[in-house]
Amino acid sequence: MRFAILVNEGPYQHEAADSAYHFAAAALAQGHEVSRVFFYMDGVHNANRLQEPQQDDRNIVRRWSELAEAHGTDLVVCVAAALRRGVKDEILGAGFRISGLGQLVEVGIQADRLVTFGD
Amino acid sequence: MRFAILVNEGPYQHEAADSAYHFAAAALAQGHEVSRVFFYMDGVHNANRLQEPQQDDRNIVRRWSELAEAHGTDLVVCVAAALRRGVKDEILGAGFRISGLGQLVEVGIQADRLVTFGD
Amino acid sequence: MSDEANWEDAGAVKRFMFVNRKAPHGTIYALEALEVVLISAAFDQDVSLAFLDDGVHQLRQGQDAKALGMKNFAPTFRALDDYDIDKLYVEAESLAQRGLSAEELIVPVQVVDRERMSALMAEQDVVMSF
Amino acid sequence: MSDEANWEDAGAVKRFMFVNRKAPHGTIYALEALEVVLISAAFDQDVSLAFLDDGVHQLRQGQDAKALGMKNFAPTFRALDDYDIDKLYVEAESLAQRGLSAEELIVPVQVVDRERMSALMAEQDVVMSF
Amino acid sequence: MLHTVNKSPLQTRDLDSCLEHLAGERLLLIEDGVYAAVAAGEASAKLRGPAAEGRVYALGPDLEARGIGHDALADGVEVVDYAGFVQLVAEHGPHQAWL
Amino acid sequence: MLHTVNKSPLQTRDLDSCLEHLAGERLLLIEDGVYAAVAAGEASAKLRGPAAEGRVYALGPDLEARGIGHDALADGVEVVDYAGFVQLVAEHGPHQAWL
Repeated sequence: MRFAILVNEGPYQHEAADSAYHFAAAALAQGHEVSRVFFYMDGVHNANRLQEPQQDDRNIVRRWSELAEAHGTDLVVCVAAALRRGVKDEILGAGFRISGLGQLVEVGIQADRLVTFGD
Repeated sequence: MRFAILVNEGPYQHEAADSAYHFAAAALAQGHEVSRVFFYMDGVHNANRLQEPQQDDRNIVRRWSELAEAHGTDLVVCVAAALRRGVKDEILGAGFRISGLGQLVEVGIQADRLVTFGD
Repeated sequence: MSDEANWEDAGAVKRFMFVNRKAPHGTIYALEALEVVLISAAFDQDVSLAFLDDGVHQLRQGQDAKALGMKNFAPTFRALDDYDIDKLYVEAESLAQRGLSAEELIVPVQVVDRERMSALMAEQDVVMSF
Repeated sequence: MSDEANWEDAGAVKRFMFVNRKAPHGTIYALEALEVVLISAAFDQDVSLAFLDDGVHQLRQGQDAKALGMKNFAPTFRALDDYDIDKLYVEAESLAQRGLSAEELIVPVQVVDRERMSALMAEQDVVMSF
Repeated sequence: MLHTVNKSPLQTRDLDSCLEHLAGERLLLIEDGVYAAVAAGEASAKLRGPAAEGRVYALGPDLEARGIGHDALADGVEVVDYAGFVQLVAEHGPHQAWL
Repeated sequence: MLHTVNKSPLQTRDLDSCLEHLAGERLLLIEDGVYAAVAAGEASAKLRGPAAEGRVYALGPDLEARGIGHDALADGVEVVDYAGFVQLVAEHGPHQAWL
């Protein structure tokens, strides 16, 4: 089955970014496809590669990058939300790309299920 | 009277960052001192100078920088919260500095009032 | 728009519901939900909007966020009709709890009771909740 | 620490209360509140912690966030005593609503009723709410 | 002490909890908290006691942003602007935010 | 349809609203939403009907993180892991998050 995921909150502040990641990883482990994760609103902060969490904490941006690398999942950051918050190409993590909101609606049409995580 | 302000949420997502700014501006306009604004948790995203809101929207990082420039208010970004979220010196707005949580407790002691904005 | 080309190839038409449950201005959720609705118009899907709980506050007339330096996005609801998005469902119980009537809203809506709202939700292919 | 030097010059001792009203893990508020409490120990103020509403969940025993890759910060409450922070007030009504008793908590606390909690809040010089 | 509530009264329990601890202190409604002050809304009844004693305020710019006219407010609720917010904190002591 | 609630039932009205619209559908409690499933808590009574029909689930890793043992759960609530979450969405159709 083909899943798409919408993430509306940033890393560390809310559990939403963690829940979205764990859901994606579990879907992939079951052999499903996760064709796209769309980062919207504060969700765009997930893509900031400058993140340096403490040693004993998870690295949220790296986790997403590794997931994209391993499974080809398309990590799309909403351009308008990102510009407003200062998430630019120069600080974007590996595997993320910046694009328009159309990418969210498109994947909502194409995927079998859209799963939303937010606050 | 000497005020200090604590901001726990980032720009644009929650009104907290706006409320904190308008409170600070109003206190200064009345002749009070706003000795420090401390940005904690997602509040650290206020300091990202890469923010580029749309033309008809407010520029939250610039607004803080101008306030600091005009009134000498100390804009302190929590180092641990900022590292974790990727808010580094290289993307820090004018007038902001990164320092430890001790700066929050210190100003809580020194100021006459500590006013908190968050979610 | 390349997005459009893609889905048109697939030929799919899905029932999309945008569920609005948050008040405007306190968070950006309401504003950003409307942005997605506007974009969705370009994809010729079967789009509807649901307003319940504090989401009904989004449709209050007379909102003016100028003093806060924030956007007045409520008038944009009036533009939805131009995009052929005309299924706006508002829950009667949510209005009543907040002392609002449909006449006080910024656009014409269909007021439905809770049971009907639940049924409408259950009919969708995609639900985006904000 | 230069921070300490500054306030010691001023000679001030203030009553600081940290008000914890949010559940742990769903948001970072609870964890970050505890970080400020630990730092505040270095400033020799009159520090107390209040737990009410969902904040009482922070003190549940047996929390284990390993499977989520998140920090287990609850054991840190046990360290507060080493920093001479021993005023932990927990609201009885909040415990009862959640089916919790003081014996189930990770550290010894003073259980107070709502009226006493209100009085304690009103006695403070600085309230930090999380 | 000045208490603030910034959440809608029909979405979270923050207003309820604040009122349960308000005792004789003052309450300022800000952000989405201002919806509580709408007379026609269910939540305004909860404010009646403290409002009658002149201890409940609502932030004007937040009311305007949400399309709530002053004539729609519950009896006894006083509207203040940001300058008034600053004065309330200055005069009535520590700020407690019910986040 | 699979509904999820991620907020504590004593902090927000999201669970209440979800249950008012649940009809015959399924509910998965995640994040702070799992507190609703604690039998000794006030909110668990609200789940009784759908739980008795086997339509209420709680996410295991979120229970563990919060120190809630499976023996503390209300009758009829089924614990699932993330794989189970994926299966629920796959089998029961569109996801609706009560954010």
